[in-house]
Amino acid sequence: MSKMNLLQAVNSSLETAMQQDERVLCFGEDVGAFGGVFRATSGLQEKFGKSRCFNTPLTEQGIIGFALGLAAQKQVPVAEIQFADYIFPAFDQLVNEAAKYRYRSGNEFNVGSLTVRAPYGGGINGGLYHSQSPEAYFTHTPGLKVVIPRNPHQAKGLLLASIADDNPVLFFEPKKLYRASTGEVPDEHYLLPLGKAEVVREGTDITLVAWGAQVQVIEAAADLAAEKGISCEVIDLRTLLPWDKATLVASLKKTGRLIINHEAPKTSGFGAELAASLQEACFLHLESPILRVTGWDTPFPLALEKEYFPNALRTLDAIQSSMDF
Amino acid sequence: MSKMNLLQAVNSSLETAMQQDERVLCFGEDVGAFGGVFRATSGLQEKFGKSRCFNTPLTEQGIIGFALGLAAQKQVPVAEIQFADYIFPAFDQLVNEAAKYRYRSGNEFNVGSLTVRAPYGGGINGGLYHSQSPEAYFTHTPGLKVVIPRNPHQAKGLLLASIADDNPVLFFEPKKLYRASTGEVPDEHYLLPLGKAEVVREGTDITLVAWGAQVQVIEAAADLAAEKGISCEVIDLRTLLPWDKATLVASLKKTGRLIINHEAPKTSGFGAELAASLQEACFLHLESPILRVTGWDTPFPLALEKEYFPNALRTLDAIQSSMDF
Amino acid sequence: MSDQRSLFHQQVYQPDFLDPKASAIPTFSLLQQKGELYPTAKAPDLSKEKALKIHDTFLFIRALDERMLASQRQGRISFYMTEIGEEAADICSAAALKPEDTIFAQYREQGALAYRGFSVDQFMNQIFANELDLGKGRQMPVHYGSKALNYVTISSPLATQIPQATGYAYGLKQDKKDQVVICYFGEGAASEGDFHAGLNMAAVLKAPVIFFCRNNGYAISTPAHEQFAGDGIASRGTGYGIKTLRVDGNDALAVYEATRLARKIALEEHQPILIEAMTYRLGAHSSSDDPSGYRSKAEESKWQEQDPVARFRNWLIKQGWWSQEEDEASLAKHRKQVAEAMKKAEKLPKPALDTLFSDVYDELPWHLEEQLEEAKAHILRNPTAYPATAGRLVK
Amino acid sequence: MSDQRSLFHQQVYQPDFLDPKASAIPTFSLLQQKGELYPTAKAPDLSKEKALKIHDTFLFIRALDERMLASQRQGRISFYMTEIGEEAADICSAAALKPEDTIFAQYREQGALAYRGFSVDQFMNQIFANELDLGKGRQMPVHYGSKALNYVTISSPLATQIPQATGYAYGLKQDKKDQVVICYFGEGAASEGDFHAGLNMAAVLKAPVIFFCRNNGYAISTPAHEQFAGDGIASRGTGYGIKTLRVDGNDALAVYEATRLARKIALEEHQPILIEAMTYRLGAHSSSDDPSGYRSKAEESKWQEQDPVARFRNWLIKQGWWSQEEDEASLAKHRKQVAEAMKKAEKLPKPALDTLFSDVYDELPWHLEEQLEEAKAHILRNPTAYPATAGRLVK
Ligand SMILES: Cc1ncc(C[n+]2csc(CCOP(=O)(O)OP(=O)(O)O)c2C)c(N)n1
Ligand SMILES: Cc1ncc(C[n+]2csc(CCOP(=O)(O)OP(=O)(O)O)c2C)c(N)n1
Ligand SMILES: [Mg+2]
Ligand SMILES: [Mg+2]
Repeated sequence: MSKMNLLQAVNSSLETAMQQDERVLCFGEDVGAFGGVFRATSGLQEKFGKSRCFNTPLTEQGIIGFALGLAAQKQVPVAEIQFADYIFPAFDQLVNEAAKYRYRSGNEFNVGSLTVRAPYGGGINGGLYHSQSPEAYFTHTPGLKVVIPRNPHQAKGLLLASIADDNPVLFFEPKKLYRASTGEVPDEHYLLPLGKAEVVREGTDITLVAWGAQVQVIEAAADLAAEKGISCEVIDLRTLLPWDKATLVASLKKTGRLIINHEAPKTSGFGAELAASLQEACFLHLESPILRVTGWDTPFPLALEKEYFPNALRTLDAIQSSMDF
Repeated sequence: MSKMNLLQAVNSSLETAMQQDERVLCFGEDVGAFGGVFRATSGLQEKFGKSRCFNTPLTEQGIIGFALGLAAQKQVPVAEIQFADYIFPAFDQLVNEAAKYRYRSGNEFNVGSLTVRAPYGGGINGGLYHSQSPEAYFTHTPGLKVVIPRNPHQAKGLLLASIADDNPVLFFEPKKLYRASTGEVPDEHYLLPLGKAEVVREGTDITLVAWGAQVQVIEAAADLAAEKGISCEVIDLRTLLPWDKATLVASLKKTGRLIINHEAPKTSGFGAELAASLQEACFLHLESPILRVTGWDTPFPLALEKEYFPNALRTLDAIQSSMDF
Repeated sequence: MSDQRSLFHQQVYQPDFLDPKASAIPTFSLLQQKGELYPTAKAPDLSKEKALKIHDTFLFIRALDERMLASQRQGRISFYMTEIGEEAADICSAAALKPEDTIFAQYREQGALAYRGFSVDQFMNQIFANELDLGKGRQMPVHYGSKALNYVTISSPLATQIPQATGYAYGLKQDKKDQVVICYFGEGAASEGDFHAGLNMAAVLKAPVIFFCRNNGYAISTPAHEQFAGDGIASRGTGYGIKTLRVDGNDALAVYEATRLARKIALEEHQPILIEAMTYRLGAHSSSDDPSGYRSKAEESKWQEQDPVARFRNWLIKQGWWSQEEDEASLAKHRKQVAEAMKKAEKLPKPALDTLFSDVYDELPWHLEEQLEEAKAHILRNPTAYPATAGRLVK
Repeated sequence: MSDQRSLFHQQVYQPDFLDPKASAIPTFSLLQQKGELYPTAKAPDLSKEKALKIHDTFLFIRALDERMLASQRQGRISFYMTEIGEEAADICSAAALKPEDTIFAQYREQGALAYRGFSVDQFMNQIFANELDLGKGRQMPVHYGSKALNYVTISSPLATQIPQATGYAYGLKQDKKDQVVICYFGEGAASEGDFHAGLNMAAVLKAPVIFFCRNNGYAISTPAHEQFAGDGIASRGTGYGIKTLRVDGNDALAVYEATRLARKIALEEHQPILIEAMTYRLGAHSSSDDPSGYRSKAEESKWQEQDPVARFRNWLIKQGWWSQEEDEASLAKHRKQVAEAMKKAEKLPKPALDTLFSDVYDELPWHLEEQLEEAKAHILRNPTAYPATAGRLVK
C-alpha cells in the first residue's frame, strides 16, 4: 500500500502492467521521455525502454489506427490521447474500426487488447477544448467498453482491468482529480470488476448516480440533503458501457427517486440512456420523474465555468424538487 | 408540381438553391460530372459549372474542413458525405469545429451556412458500413442541427430550409427511400420549418414517434394496431436537434403512452433522449413506461438484417405490451 | 530527445520555389506486352513452379470475377467487385512475400488471397454470406479475411487499414519476427488522413511495412487528376523519408521483383517502403457502377492492350513453360470449379440467430443476452416473418 | 473527367528505389546575424516605414509575452503562450500580405495579429476573458480572433484550420477577389490528417492559400525527429504538386521576401504555396510547460544567438533607420502600455450570464431558453455561490 494521487495511481497501474507482460506498450503524444503532459507515463520509458514507451507523431487518428494494428497482432497497446477533447480525429478508428473488428471478421481478428486512456472533464480553466466529457458518444457504439474511475484506488484497479479485458476499452481519467487528493493504493497488481457499479453510500429516500469527478459532487449534495433530513443513496457507475443496470434497479426500487448527474451537456448525454432504461424498468416504483443535473447544452465555457457546472447546489435543487414532487 | 422520388426531390432542391443563390456550392466524392453515386447531384455540374459543383479528393475530414472555410467566407456549401457510415473521419471537423465556430469566436465568425448531406440507414443489403444511422451522435453536440426527411415533399422543403438556416445542419437522407416511391413536389422554392414535428396521423390510445424511413414502419404498425382496435397517433419528428418537445408533450398528455422507433442501436440512441425528457415532462400523464423499438446493440449485420430491423411487428409487440401494462 | 535539426542548412540566396513539375518519377518495368523483356532488363529469379502458380491464380481470379459479376447481374448476389486489369499488382506482390507475412487489403485484392490458398469454397461462402462464411455472414461480398492465411479481414472504410498495418508491423518488429506487412490501397484512398498518419508513423517508428498503392486511374468516377495534383503517390514517399519505387503494375515480373526487394530492405533496414503500381481498373468500380458515365470505351481498350495476364502468359509461353492449350484448359477447369462451388454455397443456410449478437464483445453482456432472448421470443411468435432463422430456433 | 495519366511513362529497367536521404532542400536566407546581407543576397524592396512597423511589432510582442508570462507566474492569468524566437516568421510573413488577406493561425502568431492592428486593450480583454473580449470570454488566453482584421478566431484542435483555410481561399477565388489566405501551423500539427487533406485539396482545387509552417523544432516535448523522418515539411510540398520554399525563419528579410513572392504566385497562378520557416521555440511550449525536462540550456543558447529580433535590429541600425537608444525607449513604452492595459482589463467584469447560452445557435432554441431561465433562477436563489454573475441579474 502507498499513498498516491490519481495520477500516480495511473502511473503505477501502467508500470505494473508493463512489468507483468512485456507485450504491454504505452505511447501517444509526449508520452515517451517526457512522461506525458500530465506525467502519467513518467519514468516508463526509462524503465522499459524506448520500444515499449514512446512518443508518436501528432496524429490521433494515427495513434488509434496504429494501436489497432498492434492489438490485432496481439500486443497490448495502451494509447494515450492527450486530452479527451482531441479524441475526435480518432472517432472513425474507434467507432468504425475498433468497435467492429471482432464482429466483422467473425472473430478471425480482434483488437480486444486495446486500451485508450484520455484525461477528460472540466475544472482546470480549460475552456472549450480542454474540458470536454465525450463519454456519451462512445456509449452509442456497440463493441466498445467505457470505464471512468473516481479515485486513485479505482484508477489503478479499473485501468488494470481495462488492460486485461479482451475488448477495446476507453478509459477516461478525471483530470481535475489527478492531483486533488491521495488515497491508499496497493503496490501490486489487482483488478476491480468492469461493468459493476459501486454503492458508495446507502440511503433510503432518493438515489443519486454519477461517475468520475461528479461522484464527489453528488456526495456533497447528499451531505447537504442529509442536513435537511433526506437520505440519499449514492452510486458510482464506474463502467458506462455495458452499465450495471441491476444495481441501479435495486436502488431505485428501494428509493423510488433518481437524480443523474453528469458534466457533459444534457441532450443525449449518458443520463438520457439511464433515465430511459430505468423509467421502463422501474415504472411502478417511481415516486417522481427521473431528473438529470448536467452541463447545459452549450460548448464548455471559460469565464462562466462555474455557471455551467452541475454542482452540488444544483443537484440539491433537483433532490428537493424530486422529494417535493 | 411534379411527381418525384426522394432522390429527385433532393436533386430539385439543390438545383433550386443553386439557381437562387450563386454562392451555393455542391461538392463531395463523385459529386461532379458523375452526379454522385446515388445521382443526387446529377446534372448540376452541367448547369452550374465545374466551379460550383465538383468532385473532391477522397477525404471526409477534408471535405468538411474545406466546407467550413467556405462557410466562414460566406459561401453556402452543401457538402455530400457519400454514406453516413463515412462521416466519422469528419467527426472532429463537425463536433469540435462546425458546432463551436460561432460560440468560440463570440460570433466574430460563424459557419451557419453549412449543410452536410448524407444518405443513411439500412435496407439495401449494405452490411456494417453502408447501413448506419449515426444521427444520435450529433444530437449530443450543441451547435449542430440534425434534420431527416421521410418523403420527397419533405426532402425538398427541409433541405431548402437547411440550406437557408443560419446554423450548421446535418441532413440525413433515408437512402432506402431514394427510389421507393414518388410524391408531388413543387418545382419552385419552398421551405418546411426546422424544429417542428409533424403529426402524421391523429390517434387517442398511444403515440408512436419516429423519423426518416422508420415513419413508414410506425405507420404500418399503427395499421396493424388499428385492426386490434388500438388508435395510434403517429408523429414524424423531422428535426432531431433541436427537437419539438411541445408537439410530443401535447400528444403524450392526450394518449398517456409512447413508443419510440429508430433503426440505430438502442443504447444512447436518440430514443433515450426522447424517453428521458418526456418521462420528466409527462410523468403524471404516463399510463405505462415509454418503450423503445430499435436496432439491437450490435453493428449493422448483413445476412440477418431482417432479424436486426425494428419493424412493424416488433413495434406492434411494443404497442400491445404498452396497452396491456 | 532534443533538437537534431541542423542549425546550418545549405543556404541559397535566391528564393527559388521548388517546382513539382520539374521532374517526374520513372516507372520500373521489365516485361513488354508481347512477353519479351526490355532490352537491358533482367528477369527476376522466379522458378517455373512459382511462375505457374502465379498464372494459375490469374486464371482463377478471371474465372471467379467473371462468374460472380454474372451472378450479380442475375440477382443471385447483391454486390461484387472485380480486379480485372490489376491482377499482376496484387498477385505478384503477394507472390514475392512469405506466407507468414501479413496482408492488409483494401477490397480489390482477392488475387493475393487466392494466391495464399483461400479455397474457392471459402470465397463462395463469404460472397453468399452463408453459415460457413469465416466472417459469419456479416459483411458485404468481397470483405474476406482469414487468420490462418494472415489476411486481415477487409473493412469498407477506406484507408483505415494503413495506420493499422503500421502498428501490426511494429508489433512484428517487437516480437523480432522476420516478417513484414504489406498494405494495399488505391490512389483514391491515399487522399484520406489515415494515409498520412500511417506512412509518417511507419517512417518515424521504423515499421517493416510495404505500402503498396494500386494507382488504377480512378476512385469510382473520380479520375486521378481530380484526386491529386502531384506526380502520383510515389512523389509523396520521399517527403516521409520512405524509400519509394514506381512500378508498372501490369508487369508481373517488375511487380514481383520490386516487392521482393522491398521486403528485403524493409527487414534488413527496419523501415517502411512505398511502391506505386501504375495500372488501370478495366472493369466497373463495382457491380453498382457503370463507367460509361465517366470514361470512354477508347480509353478502356487502350488499357486492354496492356492486359497483365496476357503479358505474363506470353512470357510463360516464350519460356516454354506454358501453352495456349494448357491455358484454355486451365481456365475452363477454374470456371467449372467456381460454378460448382457457387451452387453449393448458394444452398447453404444463413448463419443462425445467435451470430447476430455474438462477437460484439468477447462474451455477451447482460443487455445483449436480454436482446437475444427478446429477438428469439419475437421470432418464435412470428416464424413466417423470419424464414431464415425461425426454423432453426428451439422453443 | 477520364484518365489523364500517361500510358507511357519514362521507364527504367533497374529497380532503383528513390532514396529520401539523397538530397536536402536548401534554406533561402538573406540576412546574417550581425545585420549584413549574405554576399550575393539582395535586400527586398522594403520601405523604411514598413521596416519600422515590423520592428515595432517585434518589440510590442516581446513586451507582451514577457509581461503575460510574468502575470501567469503571479497567478493573475491561468495560461499563456509566448512566441519568443519566432517573431520574424509570423510578423514578417503577415507584413508581406495585404490587410484584406485572411489569416488562419495556430496559436503562436499573436505577432501577425498585432501587425494587423489588434490593440493592446483587445489583447488584454481576450487574455482576461472579460466582458469586452471579442470572443466573449469563452476561450483560454491567446485564442484571439477579429473579423475586422481578417484574423479567424483560433481554436485549440490542431491542424483543423488547414482544410478550412483551403475552403476559405477557394471562396475568395469564387468571388474573384484579389486576396489570398495564409495558414500558419507548426511542424507538429503537420502530422495530423487535416494537414494532408488541406494541402492536397488546395493543390487539386487550385486555392490561393499560403501554407506557412513554423518548424520550430518541437511539438511540446516531442522533437522534430520524432515527428517525421523526411526532410522537414518542405519535402512534402512537391508530393502534392505545390510550389515550395524553405526559408530561414529567423531572417526577417528572407521571410518577408518569400511570402511576398508566394502571394504573387498564389494569385497569378491560382495555386497554393508551401513555405517552411526554420526557427526555434526559445520559450517553453506554454506556461504549463517546463522545457528543462527535454532539452538543454546549451541548445537554447545556440539558438538565442540566432535571435531574429536582434538580427533585424542590427540591419535597421546598419541602414541608419534605427538606433539602440530608440530601441530601448520603444521597448520601455510598450512595456508601460502593456502594464497599463493589463490593469484596466483585469478590473473589468466577466461577461454576463446570457453569454453562456448565446451564439450556440444564431438564436436561442426553446431548450436553451429554458436552460437560461433555469440557470438564472438558480443563481438568484444562490447569489453568493455565483459572485461573477449574480449581481448583474435582474430579478
Ligand atoms: C471512408 C470512406 N469514404 C468513402 C467510401 C466510398 N468508396 C468506396 S470505394 C471508393 C473509391 C476508392 O478508390 P481507390 O482507393 O482508388 O480504389 P479503387 O476502387 O480504384 O481500387 C469510395 C469513394 C469508403 N468506402 N470509405
Ligand atoms: C488535435 C490536437 N491534439 C493535441 C493537442 C495538444 N497540443 C497542443 S499544442 C501541441 C504541440 C503542437 O506543436 P507544433 O504544431 O509544432 O506547434 P508549436 O507549439 O511548436 O508552435 C499539442 C500536442 C491539440 N491542441 N490538438
Ligand atoms: Mg483507384
Ligand atoms: Mg513546433
